[in-house]
Amino acid sequence: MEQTTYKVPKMYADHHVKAVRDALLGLDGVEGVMASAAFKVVRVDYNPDLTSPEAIGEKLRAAGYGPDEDWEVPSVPEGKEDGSPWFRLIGRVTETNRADLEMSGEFRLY
Amino acid sequence: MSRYIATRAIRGANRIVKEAEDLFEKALAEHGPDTKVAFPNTGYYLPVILGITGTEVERLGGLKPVLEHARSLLHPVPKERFWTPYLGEALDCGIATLLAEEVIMGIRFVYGEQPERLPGFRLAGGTFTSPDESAQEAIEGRVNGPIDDIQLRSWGIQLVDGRMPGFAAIIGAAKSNEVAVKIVRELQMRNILVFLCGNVNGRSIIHQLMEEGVELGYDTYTVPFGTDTISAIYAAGFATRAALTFGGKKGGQTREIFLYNKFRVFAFGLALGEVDDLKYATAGGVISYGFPVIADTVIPEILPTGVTQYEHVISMPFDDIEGKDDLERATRLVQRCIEVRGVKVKIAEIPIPIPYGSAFEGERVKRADMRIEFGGKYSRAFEYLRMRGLDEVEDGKIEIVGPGFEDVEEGGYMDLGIVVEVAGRKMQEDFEPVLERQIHYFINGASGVQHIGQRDIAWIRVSKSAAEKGLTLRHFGDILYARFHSDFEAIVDKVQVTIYTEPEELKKWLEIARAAYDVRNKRLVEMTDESVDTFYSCTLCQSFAPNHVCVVSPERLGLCGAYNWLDCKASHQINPTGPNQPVPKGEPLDSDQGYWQGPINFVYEHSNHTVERVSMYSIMENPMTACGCFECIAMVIPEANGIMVVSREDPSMTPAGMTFSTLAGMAGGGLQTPGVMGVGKYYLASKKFIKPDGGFKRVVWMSSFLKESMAEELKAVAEREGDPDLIDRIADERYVTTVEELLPWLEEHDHPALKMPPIL
Amino acid sequence: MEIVGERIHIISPRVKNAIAKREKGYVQGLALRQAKAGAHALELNIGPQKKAGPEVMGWVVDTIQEVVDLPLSLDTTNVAAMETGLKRAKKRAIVNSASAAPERLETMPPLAAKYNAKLIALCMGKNILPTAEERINVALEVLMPRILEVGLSMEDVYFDPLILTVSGMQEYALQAVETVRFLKQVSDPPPKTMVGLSNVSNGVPHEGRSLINCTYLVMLMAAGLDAAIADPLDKRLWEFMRIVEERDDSTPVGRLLLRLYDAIASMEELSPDDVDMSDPEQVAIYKTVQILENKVIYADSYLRV
Amino acid sequence: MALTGLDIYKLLPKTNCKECGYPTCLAFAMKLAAKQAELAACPYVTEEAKAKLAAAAAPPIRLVTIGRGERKVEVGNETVLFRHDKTFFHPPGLMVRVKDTQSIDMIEKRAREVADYSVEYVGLELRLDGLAVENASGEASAFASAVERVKETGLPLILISSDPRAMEAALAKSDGTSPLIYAADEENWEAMSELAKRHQAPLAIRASGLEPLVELVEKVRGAGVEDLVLDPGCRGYNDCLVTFTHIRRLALQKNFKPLGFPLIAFPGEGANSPEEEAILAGQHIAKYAGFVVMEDFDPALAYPLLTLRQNIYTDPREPIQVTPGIYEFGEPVPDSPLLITTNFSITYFSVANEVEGSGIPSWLLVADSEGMSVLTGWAAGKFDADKIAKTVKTTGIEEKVSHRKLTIPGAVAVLSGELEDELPGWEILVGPREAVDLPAYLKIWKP
Amino acid sequence: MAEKVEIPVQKWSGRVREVTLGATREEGGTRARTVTLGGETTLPFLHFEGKLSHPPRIAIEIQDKKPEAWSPLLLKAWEGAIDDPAAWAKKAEERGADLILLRLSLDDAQGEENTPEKVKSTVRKVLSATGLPLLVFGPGQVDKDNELLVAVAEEAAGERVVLGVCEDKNYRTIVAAALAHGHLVDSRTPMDVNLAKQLIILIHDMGLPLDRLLMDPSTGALGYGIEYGYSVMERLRLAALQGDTMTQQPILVTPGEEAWRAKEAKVGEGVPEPWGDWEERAIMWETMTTTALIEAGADVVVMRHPESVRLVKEAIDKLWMKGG
Repeated sequence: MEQTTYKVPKMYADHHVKAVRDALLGLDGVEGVMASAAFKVVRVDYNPDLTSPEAIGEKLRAAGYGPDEDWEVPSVPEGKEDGSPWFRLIGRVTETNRADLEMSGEFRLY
Repeated sequence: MSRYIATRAIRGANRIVKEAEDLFEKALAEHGPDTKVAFPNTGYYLPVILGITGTEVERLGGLKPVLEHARSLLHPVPKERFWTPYLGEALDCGIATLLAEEVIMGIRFVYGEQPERLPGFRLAGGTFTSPDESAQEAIEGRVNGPIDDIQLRSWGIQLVDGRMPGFAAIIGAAKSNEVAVKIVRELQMRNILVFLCGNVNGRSIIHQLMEEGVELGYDTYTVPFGTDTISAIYAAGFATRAALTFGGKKGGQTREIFLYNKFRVFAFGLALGEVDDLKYATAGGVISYGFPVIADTVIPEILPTGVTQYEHVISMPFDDIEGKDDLERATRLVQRCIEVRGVKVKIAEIPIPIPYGSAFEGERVKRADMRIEFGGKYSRAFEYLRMRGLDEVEDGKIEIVGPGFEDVEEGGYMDLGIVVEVAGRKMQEDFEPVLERQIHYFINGASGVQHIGQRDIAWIRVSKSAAEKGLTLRHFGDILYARFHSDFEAIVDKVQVTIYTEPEELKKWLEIARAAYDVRNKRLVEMTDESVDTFYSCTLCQSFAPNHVCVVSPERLGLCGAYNWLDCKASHQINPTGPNQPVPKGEPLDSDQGYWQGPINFVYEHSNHTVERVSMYSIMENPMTACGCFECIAMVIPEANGIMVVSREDPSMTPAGMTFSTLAGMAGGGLQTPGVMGVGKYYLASKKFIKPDGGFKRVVWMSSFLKESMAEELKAVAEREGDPDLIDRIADERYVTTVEELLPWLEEHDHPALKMPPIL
Repeated sequence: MEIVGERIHIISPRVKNAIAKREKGYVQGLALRQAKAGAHALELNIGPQKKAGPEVMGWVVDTIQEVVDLPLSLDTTNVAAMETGLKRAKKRAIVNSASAAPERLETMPPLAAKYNAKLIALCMGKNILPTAEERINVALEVLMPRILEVGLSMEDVYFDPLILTVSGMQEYALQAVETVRFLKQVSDPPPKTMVGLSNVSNGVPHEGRSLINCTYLVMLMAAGLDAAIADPLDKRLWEFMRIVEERDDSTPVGRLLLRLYDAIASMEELSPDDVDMSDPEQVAIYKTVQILENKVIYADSYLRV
Repeated sequence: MALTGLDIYKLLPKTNCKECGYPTCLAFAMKLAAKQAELAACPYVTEEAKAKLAAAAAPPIRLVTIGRGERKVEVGNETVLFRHDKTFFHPPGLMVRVKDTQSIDMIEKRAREVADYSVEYVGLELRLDGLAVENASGEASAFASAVERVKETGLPLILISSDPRAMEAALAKSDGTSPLIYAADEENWEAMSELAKRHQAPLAIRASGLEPLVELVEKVRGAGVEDLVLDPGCRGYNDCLVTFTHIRRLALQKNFKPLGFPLIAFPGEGANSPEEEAILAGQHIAKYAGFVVMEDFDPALAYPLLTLRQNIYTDPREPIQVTPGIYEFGEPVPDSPLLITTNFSITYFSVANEVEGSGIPSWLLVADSEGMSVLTGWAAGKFDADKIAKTVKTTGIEEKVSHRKLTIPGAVAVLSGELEDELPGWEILVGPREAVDLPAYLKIWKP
Repeated sequence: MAEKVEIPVQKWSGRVREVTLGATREEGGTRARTVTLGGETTLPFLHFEGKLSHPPRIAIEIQDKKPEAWSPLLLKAWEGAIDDPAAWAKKAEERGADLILLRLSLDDAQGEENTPEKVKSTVRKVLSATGLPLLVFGPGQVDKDNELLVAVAEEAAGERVVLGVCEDKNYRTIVAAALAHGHLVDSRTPMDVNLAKQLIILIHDMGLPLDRLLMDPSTGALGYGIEYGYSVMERLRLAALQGDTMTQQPILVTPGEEAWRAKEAKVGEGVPEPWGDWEERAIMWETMTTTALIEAGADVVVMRHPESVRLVKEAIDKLWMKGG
C-alpha cells in the first residue's frame, strides 16, 4: 500500500470533504482517505496495483476538486478614491465598532 | 481580533457566497424562478434571511436579492501590508456567510437533499414530514434538519422562562466516541439543548453518537442538523426565530434580534476538531448573535470587545485540558463553555420542603422536639469551605457521602461533615474563612433547624417537624448552594457541596478541614510583612480620632483586634470604596525600624498631615497612632527598661500608676505619643512586635488576662525568643501593681530586659 | 441638618444576633463606621427586650461608648432599659420616643426630664394618624402639654411627624412633609423636628432605597427638617445634604435638587420642565418625586417605566 | 367637615404676635378649628380672610339629621369623591317605604319588621334606618294615622306627600321626631318651607334637572330653610350615577353651595324587580346617596345592602378589626384543628375564607393585634408570644378542644420556641405562610 | 336668580389600553367574534366627560370537571351541562356570557391526575362548542399550572386566549407560553396597587406587549374585604387616567368565585334567620359584589350563576346607556 498527498485548495469546508471522500472512496484501489478542510490537503492510501496517483488526481479533478486548482475568489475592489468601496468599508467598520460599543454596555432594553 | 481568523473567515465567506451564487444559477436554470423554496413546518420563511434582511423568501427567484445583499457585506481578504481593524469585517463576512448558507439549504430542499440522508439512522422524535414521503420513510434514514415551529415554541418557552438555560451548537467531531457521548451528557445534565452538525474528515459527532447508541432527536434534546457546517445555519435559524417569536421582533430588525439573543438566549458554539475557513466564517456569524465560540483545537482567541458577554473565541486544545482522562477533560470543556457564556446561576427560591427566611434564625429546637442532632455533646459536626479552581468545582453538585439520618432513631445523633467548595473569577483563598462563617447564617434560616458554632465545633439540630416535612441532608446542600450564589454573587461563580456521614470519609475530611483551620490560623503567623507588597489601611475610627490611621500588615493586625490583614484585604475586595484601602509598601526606608515610604505617605495624607512619619513596629519612635478601641495598651516603664501591656479587660492598677481607662486617654485620639501605643493583643505574638525596641523580651509586665487567654501563643513566643520560661518572668497584676514592686520582682525572676540596652 | 446613625437596629438580623451574643466587635465596628461617616449621634434600637432589657441596653451603651463619644439616641419601649441607658450615657442622650399613646406618654417624658436627656416626640397616638392635621393636633394637644408638664424645655424636644413607607402608604409621604412644615409653626421659637428617614423606603428593594430616602430628605429639609435618623453610610445622603446646604448648583443634578427644594419650600411642585429628561439620574430623581408626591403609583420597578 | 386648622392657618397673618393669647398662629388656628377660640381674638386678621373663613366654615355638604334619639340618622358632611382619599363618613340612611293605602296592620307589621331587623356582621350589628311613609291615598287623615302608627317604632321617618295639607296633618302626628318632609317642588315650595320651619324638620326638594333644582333650593333657602335634602329627579342607573356625580363634584370641588346637601334616591322607581332595585340601591350606597328609599322589606336583599354599606363606609385608613375571640367553621368538635391569627380584618377574611372553603371543621382563634396583620403585628409586639398565650388562656378555648396543638401562621414561625415556654403543655405547630395553603395544611392535620 | 350650574368635567390625560380577546378565522383563530376591552378615557359610565369604547363584559366560569365543592345552588343551575365542559360552555353562552373562562382542575372526573393531553382535548372541545373568546385558568398550583397552560397555549394557538393566572411567584412560563402562541395573560396580585403595577412591569419586561395583558388586582367578596378590592380598583383606574402607563390595563376580577366562597352564598342551612331566603341572598351576594366592582372600574367580571349573570347584564346595559 502506498500513500500520496494532494493539495486541494478548493476544499475549504467540510461539505467539500464529504464530496472528496465520496469520490475517492468510490475508486477501486483507494483504501483510505484523510481529507482536511483546514489544511486543504488530501492524503490517500491506495493499492498501486489497482490505481495510481494520476488516476486519483484525475478522479479529484472530475469531482471538481482538482489538485492545486483554486476557486476563483471574486475580487472585492479595494479602491481608495472617493466613493469607492474602500471608503465604504472604512465607514462600515466604524459603524460596526459603534454598535459593538453599544452592545457591550448594559443595554437599557434588556 | 486576530488577523489570522479574520483572514480565514473573510476568505471562507467570499467563497461560500460564490458557491451559493453558483448553486443558485444552476437551480434557477433547472427549476425556474417560481419554484417554491421553504423549510418545512415554519411560518418564518427562511428565518435567518427573514431576520437579517426582512425578506420573506418564498420562491427561488427571491433568493437573488439575498445573495446580492450577502455580496455587499463581503470584504477583501486583509493584505499583509495593511492594518485595518478586522472585527467588523469578520462579522460582516460572518453574516454574509449565514445568508449564503441559508440560500444553499433552501436550494437543497428544492433538490430533496434536506434533511440529509444518513443510512441506518433513526430519529428519536422529530416532526419533519415531507409531502412526498410517508412519515415513517421521512424519519427513517434522515437526520432532523431544521426545527419546526411547534418545537421551537415548546423549547422557546423553557428558554424564556429560564428552565432551559440555553443551547449549544456542536460542529465537527470529538476526539473519540466516548468523549462525544460525555460532552453531550454533560450538556443534557444541565438541561442545555444540543444541536449537532459538521464533520472532520467525513466523520461527524452525529456518527459518533449514533455508533454509541445515543438516541438523537427532539425527545432527547439533541438534534442532528446535518453532517456539514452549512447545516449549522439551522441553529442560527432557531435563534432568529426565538427573537421573532418571543422577543416580538420583526424581520429586518437585525440589531434587535442580535441583542435579544445576546441578552436573553444562553447559547454558544463548540467546534470540535479542525477549523476550516467556512467554520471560521460561520463563527463570525454566530458571534454576531452574541454567542461565543469555543474550539477544542489550537486557534487564536478573540478577547472580549463587547459583542459577546466575555471572550468571543476561546481555544481549549483538548489534550492540554487538565484532567485524569478524556472524560474529565470533556467535563471541563463543557464547564468552560458555560463560563464563557457568562450565565450565573440564580436561585429564586430555595428548593427545600420547609419555610426559609431570616425570620427563622433565632428559632430554637428543643431536645424534646429534636429529630436528630449533629455535633454538640454526643457527636461531631464540622464545616469547611475551600476555594478551588473554576474547573475543579462542579456547580450545583450536591453529594451525600454516607447514609442520611433516616435510620437514626428519633432524638438521636450522628456525625456530620459539610464541605463547601467554591470557585469564582474573583474568589480568593483569603475569603474562605469569611464565607465559611456564613454557613451558620445560611443553615439557620431554615425553619426547624438550629445551627450553633462553626468549624469543627458546629452543632446542628433538626426538629421533628422539619424532618416530617421531608428535610434531608441534601437540603443543607441546596441551601448553601442557593445562598452562596445569591449572597456572594460578586465573588462566587460556582458552588459544590459535599456532605459526609460515612465514618471513614468523614474522618478523612475532618482532618483535611482541621489542617486547613490550622493553616488559616497560622497563615498569618507564617506570613511576613516582607512577603507582601501591600498593607491595608483601616480608617474606620476617623470620626472621633480624625487624624488616626491604622495600617494593618500581616504581622501587625488592627489595634481593635477585629481586623487582620486578610480581613482587610477581603473587606476591600468586597467593598472597594470602604475603609480598608490598599497601602502599597513602596520604597523600604528601613524595614527593621518599620519604615516604608508607602505607609508614611498614606498616613501623612490621611491623618490630615499631622502624622508625618510612622513606624510600623516601634513604640519609641514615631509609633502608630490609636483611636480608642485598642485591645491593649503598651507603655514603656523606663525604670524597668521595658514595657508593660495592659488589656482592656484588666481593671486593676498597673505599674505605670494608671489604670487602663486612664491610660486610654493618653494612648488614643490619634496622637503620636512615643512610649505609649494601643495595640491588638495578637500583635504581642508577632515577630515584629516592637522589633526596633528590642521585641517581646521588653515586656516586663502584662495583665494576667493576656497570659491566660493567649497562653499557647505566648508559649510559642517564649520559645521563639529562646527562653521557654520567659512568660513566667513577666510580672502581672497578681504580683505587682506598682513600679516599686516591679523591679525587685523582675530581678528575682531574672527578666532579660534588665540586661538589655537602655530603652530610652 | 443632623444625622443620627440608624444602623444599630434590632431589626437587622446581624445586629440582633450580635447583641444576643454580645459580640462587641461587630457592634463597635458599626458604631465606628457610622461615626466615621459623619453621624452626629447614634441610634440604638434594641427592640422591646421584654426580659433582659436593662442588661442589654447597658451592654450596648457601654460597648459603643468604649469606641465612640457621640450622643446616643435610645430606642426601646422597655422603660427600665431606657433608664439604664440614660444612666450610662456619657453625653446627653436622646429618648426615642414618646408618642401620645398613654403608656409611652406616661413614662418617657419624665425619664427624659430626670436624666436631662433630649426627647423625640412622635406625632402619633395608639394608632397611626394619617393626616398632617391630626398629627399636629396630637403635637399641640397631647405632646406639648405633657412636655411642659414634666419640665422639659422645648429646645430639647424633637417632634417626629412619623414617616410611613412609600411602598404601601404612599399617600402619606407628603403628609409628613406638611407636618414638618407646620410643626415649625406650632410654637415660637419653633420646635425641632426629626424623622426616621429610612422608614419611607421600608419594603422597597435594597437597590432602590437610597434614592428614595435621599430625595425625600431634600423634600423634608425644604419643609424645615432639623434632623434625621438615617443611614450615615449612604454617601448619597451626605451629597444631597451638601448640595442643599451649600446651594451647590454647579451640577445638573444639584440644580434639580435645589429646584425641588425651592418648590417644596414654597408649597409648589417640581415641574417636568425643570428636569432634563435625557439625563437618567435626573429622570430617576424626578420619578422618585412623582412617587413621593403620590402622583404615580409606586412599584418596585418604578424607575424602569 | 369643618375647615381644618391648617386651612385656617393659611388665612391668618402668620406673624406669631401672640396677642391672641396663643404662642403661634398655627396653635391659634388649631384652637379655632376646635371651636375653642374666637376669630375676633386675632387683631390682625384681614376682612378678606374673615369673609373666606366664614364662607369656608360651612361644610361643603351640609349635615342633615332626621329622627331623634339613638336611632337618628345623620347624613351629609362628606368631603371626598373616593373613599380611599380619606373616608366616607355618614352612611346613607336605608329606609323602607310603606303606603297609607295599606291596612294599618300591614303598616304596623312592616314597621316592626324594619325596626327589629338586625343582622350580625363581624361582631357589628347592622340595622335598617327608618321608614318612608307615603301618602298614596291622597287623604290627609289616612296619612296622619299611618304616620302616627309608625312613629311608635321610634324610627326616623320620611313623610312623602306633595300635598301640604296632608303633610301638615302628618307632621302634627310626628312632632318632635324631625322627620324628613318629602318634598318641596315647583308648586308647593312655599307651603312646605313654612311647614319645615314650623316643625323644625328637614325638607327634601324635588326638581327635574340641576338648574331647576338649584333655582328651587335658592327659593327655599330664601324662605329660611337650611336643612335640605335634594332629589334631582333622576331614577335610572346611568342617569343617577351621572347626576349624583355632578352634584357631589360641584359641592366638593366648586364649593357650590346650592347643591351642598345630601341626596335622596328611590331605586325602586327606576327598577323592574326587587333585585334590580337592590342593585341600584347598591350603586346609590357607593355613589353618593344620603337616603335610599326601598320599596319593600326583604331580609335577603337587606342583608347584602347593609353589608355593602358597612364595607364602603369603613375607614380605609383604619382597617376594621374583627372582634377577637373564638370563631367556628363548619361544626368543629373537640379534636378539630385549632389555628390562630390576628384581628386585622383582611387577614381574618383570607384565613376565614380558606378555612371555610376547605370544608374541614376548625377552630380559629383571633387575637387582638389591634388591627395589625401577622407580620406587622409581630414586629410591633402586638402579636407576640405573650399575646398569643393570653388569647389561648382567656378565650376559653382550652375547654373546647381536647388536644393541645396550636397552629400559628408560618410567617411567625420564630415564635414557636418562645410560645412553648409561655404555654406549657401545648405543642406549637407552624402553619403555612399563605392563607391559600391552609386547606392543604388542614387536610394533613392530625389531632 | 339661580346660579348658573356649570357641570365640572375632568380632563384626564390617560386612556385604558384596548385589549382584544379571541381571534376570528380571518385573524388566525376560530372565534365567531372577538371581544375588545378597555379604551375608556374617563371613569366608569361617565359618558359626558370622555370616551367609553367598550362596555364591561361578563365571563362565565366553567370547569373541566364537575366542581363538587361548589354550592348546590350552582350545581343545580347548571344541571345537565356541568359534567361536560363543552355542553357547559354552550349553555353559558346561551345564558348570556360574553366570554368563557375555563378553569382546569388538578384531577379529572375519574380522580386521576390531569394531563396536558386531557387538557388539550378539553380546550379543543370547548373551542368547538362555543364561538366566544376563551380564558383558561390553571388549577392554581405552580407546577401544574405551567404544565397544563403550556399545553393549552399550544392547542389554542392563534385563538388569543387569556392564560391565567400569572402571579409574582409564577408568571414566567405562562408569559412565555403566551409569547410563543400569541395569547394574552391575566396578571393577578393580591389587592394592592403597588404590587399590581409591579407585576405588569415584570411581565412587560419579558417582552409581552401591553395589549395582551389584563390586570387582575383581585378582590374580596361582599362582606369579605370587597372594600379593599373596590378601592384598589378605583385607585388603579384613576392612576391609569392620570397617565400612569403601567396601570392602563383593562381590569379583570373574579367576583363569582369570591362571592360563592362566602358562607352567605354557599350555605343554606343553619344560618341566622335575618339572612333571608338562601337562593335569593346567594344570587344577590354574587350580583352585588359584581356590580360594585363594575362601578369601580372592572372591564371583565368572571361570574358563576346564570341568574346573577342576567341581573348584572341588565345593570350593565342600563349603566351603559346614556341617561338609562
